[in-house]
Amino acid sequence: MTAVTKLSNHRASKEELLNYYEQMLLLRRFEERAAQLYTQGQIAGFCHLYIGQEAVLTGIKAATKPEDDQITSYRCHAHAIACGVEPEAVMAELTGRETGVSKGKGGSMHMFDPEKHFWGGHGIVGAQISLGTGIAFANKYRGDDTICVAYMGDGALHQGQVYESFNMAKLWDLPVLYIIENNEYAMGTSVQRSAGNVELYKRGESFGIPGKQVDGMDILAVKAAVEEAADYIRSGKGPYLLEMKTYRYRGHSMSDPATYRSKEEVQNMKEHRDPIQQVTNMLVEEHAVKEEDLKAIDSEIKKRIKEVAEHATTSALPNESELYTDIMPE
Amino acid sequence: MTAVTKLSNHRASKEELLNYYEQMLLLRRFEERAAQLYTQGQIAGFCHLYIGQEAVLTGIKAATKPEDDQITSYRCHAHAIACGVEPEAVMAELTGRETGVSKGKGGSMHMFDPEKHFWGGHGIVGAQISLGTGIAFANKYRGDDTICVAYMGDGALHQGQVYESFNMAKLWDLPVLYIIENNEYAMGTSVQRSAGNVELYKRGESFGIPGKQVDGMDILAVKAAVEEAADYIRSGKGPYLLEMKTYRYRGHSMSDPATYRSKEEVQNMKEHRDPIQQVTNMLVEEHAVKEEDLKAIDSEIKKRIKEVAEHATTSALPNESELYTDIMPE
Amino acid sequence: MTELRTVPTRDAIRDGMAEEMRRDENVFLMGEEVADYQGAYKCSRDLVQEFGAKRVIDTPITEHGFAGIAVGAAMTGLRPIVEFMTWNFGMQAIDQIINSAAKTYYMSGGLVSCPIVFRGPNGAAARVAAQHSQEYSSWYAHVPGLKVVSPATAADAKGLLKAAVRDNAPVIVLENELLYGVEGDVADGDDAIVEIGKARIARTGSDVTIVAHSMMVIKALEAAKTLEAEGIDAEVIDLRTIRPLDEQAILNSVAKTNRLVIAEEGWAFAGLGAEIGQMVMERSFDDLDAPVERVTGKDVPLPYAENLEQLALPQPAEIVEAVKKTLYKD
Amino acid sequence: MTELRTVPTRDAIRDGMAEEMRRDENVFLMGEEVADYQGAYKCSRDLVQEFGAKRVIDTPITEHGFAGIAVGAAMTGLRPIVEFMTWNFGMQAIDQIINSAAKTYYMSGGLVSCPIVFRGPNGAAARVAAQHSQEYSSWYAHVPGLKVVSPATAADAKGLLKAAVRDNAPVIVLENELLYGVEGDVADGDDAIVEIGKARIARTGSDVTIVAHSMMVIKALEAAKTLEAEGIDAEVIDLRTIRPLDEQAILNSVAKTNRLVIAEEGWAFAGLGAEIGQMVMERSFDDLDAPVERVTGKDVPLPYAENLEQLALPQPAEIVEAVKKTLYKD
Ligand SMILES: Cc1ncc(C[n+]2csc(CCOP(=O)(O)OP(=O)(O)O)c2C)c(N)n1
Ligand SMILES: Cc1ncc(C[n+]2csc(CCOP(=O)(O)OP(=O)(O)O)c2C)c(N)n1
Ligand SMILES: [Mg+2]
Ligand SMILES: [Mg+2]
Repeated sequence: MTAVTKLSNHRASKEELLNYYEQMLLLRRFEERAAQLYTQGQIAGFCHLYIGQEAVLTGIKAATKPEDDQITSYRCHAHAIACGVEPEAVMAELTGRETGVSKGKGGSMHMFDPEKHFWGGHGIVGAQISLGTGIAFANKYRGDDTICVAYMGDGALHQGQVYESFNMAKLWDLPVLYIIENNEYAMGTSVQRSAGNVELYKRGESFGIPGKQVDGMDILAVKAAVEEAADYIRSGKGPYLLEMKTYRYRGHSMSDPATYRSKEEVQNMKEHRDPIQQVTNMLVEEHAVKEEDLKAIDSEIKKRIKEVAEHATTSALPNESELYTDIMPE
Repeated sequence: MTAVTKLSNHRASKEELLNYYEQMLLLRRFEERAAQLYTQGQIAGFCHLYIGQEAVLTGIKAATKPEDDQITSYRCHAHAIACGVEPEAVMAELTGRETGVSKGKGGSMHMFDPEKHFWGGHGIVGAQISLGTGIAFANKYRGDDTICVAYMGDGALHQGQVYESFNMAKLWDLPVLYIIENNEYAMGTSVQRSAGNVELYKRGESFGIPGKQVDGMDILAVKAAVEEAADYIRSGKGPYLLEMKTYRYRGHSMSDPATYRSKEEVQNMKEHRDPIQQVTNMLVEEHAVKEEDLKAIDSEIKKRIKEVAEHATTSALPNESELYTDIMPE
Repeated sequence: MTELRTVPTRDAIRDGMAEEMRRDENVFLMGEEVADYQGAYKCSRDLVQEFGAKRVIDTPITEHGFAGIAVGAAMTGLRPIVEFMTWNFGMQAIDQIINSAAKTYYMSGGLVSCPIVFRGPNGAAARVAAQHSQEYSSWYAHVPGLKVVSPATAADAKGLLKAAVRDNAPVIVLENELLYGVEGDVADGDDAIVEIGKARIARTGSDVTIVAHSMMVIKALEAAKTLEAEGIDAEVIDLRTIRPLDEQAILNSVAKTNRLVIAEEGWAFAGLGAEIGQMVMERSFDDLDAPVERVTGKDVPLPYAENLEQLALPQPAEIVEAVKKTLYKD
Repeated sequence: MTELRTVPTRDAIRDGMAEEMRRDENVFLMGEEVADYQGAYKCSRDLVQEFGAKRVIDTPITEHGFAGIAVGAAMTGLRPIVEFMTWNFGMQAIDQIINSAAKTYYMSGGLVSCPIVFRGPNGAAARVAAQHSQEYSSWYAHVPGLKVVSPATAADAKGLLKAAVRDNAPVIVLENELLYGVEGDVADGDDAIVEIGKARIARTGSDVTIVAHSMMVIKALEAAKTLEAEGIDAEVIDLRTIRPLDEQAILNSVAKTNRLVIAEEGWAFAGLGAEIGQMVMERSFDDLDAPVERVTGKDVPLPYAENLEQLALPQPAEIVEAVKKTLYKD
């Protein structure tokens, strides 16, 4: 048993927990393989991994409806998969192949699947927050009770358009849930060095938007907080803000050696707060699940990911004629 | 005696009050004449008058040092004059003459006088707030204890770069005093219709910037609040925000019929809260100044303004060669 | 064909929006002062009365944010019309226009389109100085993924706007404040539609081709009149659409006249005239009996003073002169 | 002349900044990750160590705000160097660059200048897709009040940057990420300075002129080598400065070769090639024995897939082809 000590105050059934375990592990194994493929030169450009943050996304998906919209930044592989995009299509996008979800044209930062209510995948820090507010606007305009979950990093939070959006979201009471994935760094800049006030969950207060800080390494805490927030939003009260305290294990992107933090800091997180390990512990300690059963799930996932990688590295490059398609719709 | 009922809780000497009376009246008579010249076709383009808001500026100037920097929006004639630019040069800028403070090239919205620590005069709503934060940055960089007063409207306050600036100003504890001149409207949009949260003075709170609301029609209240804020800033504690509740009597610009508000609303302000009348009342009631003495001051001012207008309408247009000067410094 | 009605351009724009909003409830209008104020330049008169505040939306002064919101809404299938009070303020939002609206269709491999219209006055109005007078046609036309139109007449203002609303690509509509009051004969409904991408011969002629758009069409026609008196028969092409450029219309005319003058209000460097001149050289070098001439806005920020403004803006006399140059008549 | 040292371009840039910061304490560097991280692309290695956090300033991710802050500081006489992590993110700040930095000197009738440098990588890097790959030279060069440089070599990167820091006008420095690692021989101190506004003949030749800047100079030289093997002697002009354009250098070369190809990475429409082609037509029509040809980035947002990216970017083979076209050799 590892050293993860924090156990959630929240409880969940064995089935639920197994489900989360599997989902989070899929994301992690996917990203680990993406890192490998990057190192092998199969993936190029930027490649921002989600490892360490899995509980945020998985908890949010568990607490929202499949038809709720999701939009995020360039750190989007996991978000695409969590929304239901096939890992094959995500990985093939990373390798720039014709079977990629964006036909290989978007790459790591630009993936979309409107049918799955996944709206990207945006490379400009903060842009997704105005866009996501617009998706919420559209949901309200159409009169359905769908909410939009708009993710931003602790660095993105400082962008001006975020506050412009906060103001309009509150003014018009739009059904949008703002998620700060506070993984403590924006590239090499810690929150302490970027924020005049480090209580990020209060950033909506000046605009009338309630906010809460949540342990983003604890999927059950995430789920509970999001359920509450989603209820609030769906009741017509307007936007809500959640700051998820989380951590990314890897560098900002594959090219970042992450020398701005100590090995111990990372190690400490991995050992004591890992989201997957927390669920593992609950399963083993409270639900008497055997470690080998969990390992078996892991093996299945690894097998799947192997196929995914195989697919992504053997699919054809886009046809050259694709250069001039999709510039503008008819 | 008029119906102005609100008397300041603050007290000031007769000399001080006479001084404020004269300064505010100068601004008002100047703007009234500008309105006339606009109607006569001597001033063109936009022309944003300051009438009604005089106590804000005059109180701030009274509470700060001459070497403190000031920067504002397009509604800047009064600010230029209050900083010490000759009314002649301001009016000649409005009429686009070579003797204008910007040689006639800038017009109503673009006046500057670095020697007087007046930094404009900016046409893009909100831009002056980042610029003003930068002036404060420069003051701190140079190590002097000058503060920068950066003015914005209630509409400008929503602009994203304002919050980007708030965050950096707090992060770096810059000596900047943010002034919201809340005159209740941004063009035709009332604060209620533009702000998700109408407590504008709280807009810095999320960023760790303290804020207060001030009766901006009461020059002594303005002065007291600014003195306190300036002390705070000069002590090195960083930025401060003041919301001045004020009112503009005229339309947004000369071309605005201001049909978005009732005549009664305007009339009510003029009758009960006029900043000049408040000072007049104090002088008459508490300092036994005779109304005819005040009238005499007014006559002097009117005479001066007449000369100002004369100057501004008889000065030459810029030489045509000026078209190609001042594009870039050597 | 519906009966033609003579209306000012601002009403033609208004009617165009109203008709499209009646036809398709996904169409809505958003911008500063578009609803209660009826538009800063009254281009949305009575729209909020007819369609209500849900579909005619006053925004706070936050161009970046509301453009982003509109783009997000468009991605989900709504069809926003975004009014920038002037295109100068659109610069605040340019990242959302370029990086989100123009590029996403391509980046998503065709999965996410953005059927949106951005409209507002472009270029110089009257005496509003440098920050309020920029002409943006060459910037937006530079970027693949956008369509750009710039009407000169009431009919085209309505017809192109209607076509823009129905277009599935993002369309930039560059209007002109000085033309809002100019009347023209305008059709209704589908009859009013003007296809994007088709230039119009505003005057047929045989000696020289003058290409222009927006206000410069009026000035080109004036120049043509002067030239006519001198026995020179100029053909004036009103581009109407800047992107996709109707190259064939220009080439056809030049094949006939063998001489070309481009008149544009924008700055010369890498402007539209540069593109058209170079394009004609590439495609019909042998048709040219003289170098292509450009008449452009002078290479300065627009000055306020009356005489300097006149000098800075390209005038009919300069077009006349340029034409003569192509005819070696000076 | 100081001894030349062979250094990678990123170090040349670094050294240029360090030298200017030693020389003038008003010079400071600000941007995302420029201090502790040593620059996202390590162009500011060791600077914070030497100059401290007061003069090498890490900013939050708020381009609009910190550009505005820097412009404000520059107006008071400081000389900021603003690094945009890439110029794509500079779009967030473009209003401050254009409306405040470029126009204020003119609008103030020469009272307020803005000695500021904005620098960062421009154009395509490697496989970073559409939102991270735009080439901005023609946009910035379009605007009066700005100087624009775009170096291809380490020596020019240093020399132009030093000249930019000393210039009293705002200067846009367009670097290229792929060139950061390329080594070159570089002088120190004043000897290193490269005058703004002077092109460089990168290769002399007599049959055709190829004009390029930044990365395209390298590709043009490659093309020239291929052409040489086929008996075609190309002259390659490295513009170095885009604005003010060294028209004379181009005209002199064309007077000799009578043929001109412009190679640029940016999009064609109203790009630099258009300007140069049209300019040459205006000024030396009779020198041209063939139409000026453009080799440009393809008219699409940059795709991620390896093969498509290659196709989208202009390659040496296309320059060769264009040259042959001007020689009627195909
Ligand atoms: C407008 C803009 N500025 C800068 C960048 C470069 N950049 C990409 S990611 C990043 C850091 C973002 O950090 P954060 O918001 O905390 O998200 P995280 O990467 O931690 O998920 C930066 C500076 C960008 N893509 N867009
Ligand atoms: C970025 C930008 N957007 C829009 C405008 C047009 N505009 C000029 S003033 C104004 C209203 C500003 O209101 P407020 O900030 O309350 O200041 P006030 O005019 O009341 O002094 C608007 C919308 C502008 N100049 N700049
Ligand atoms: Mg982060
Ligand atoms: Mg106001």
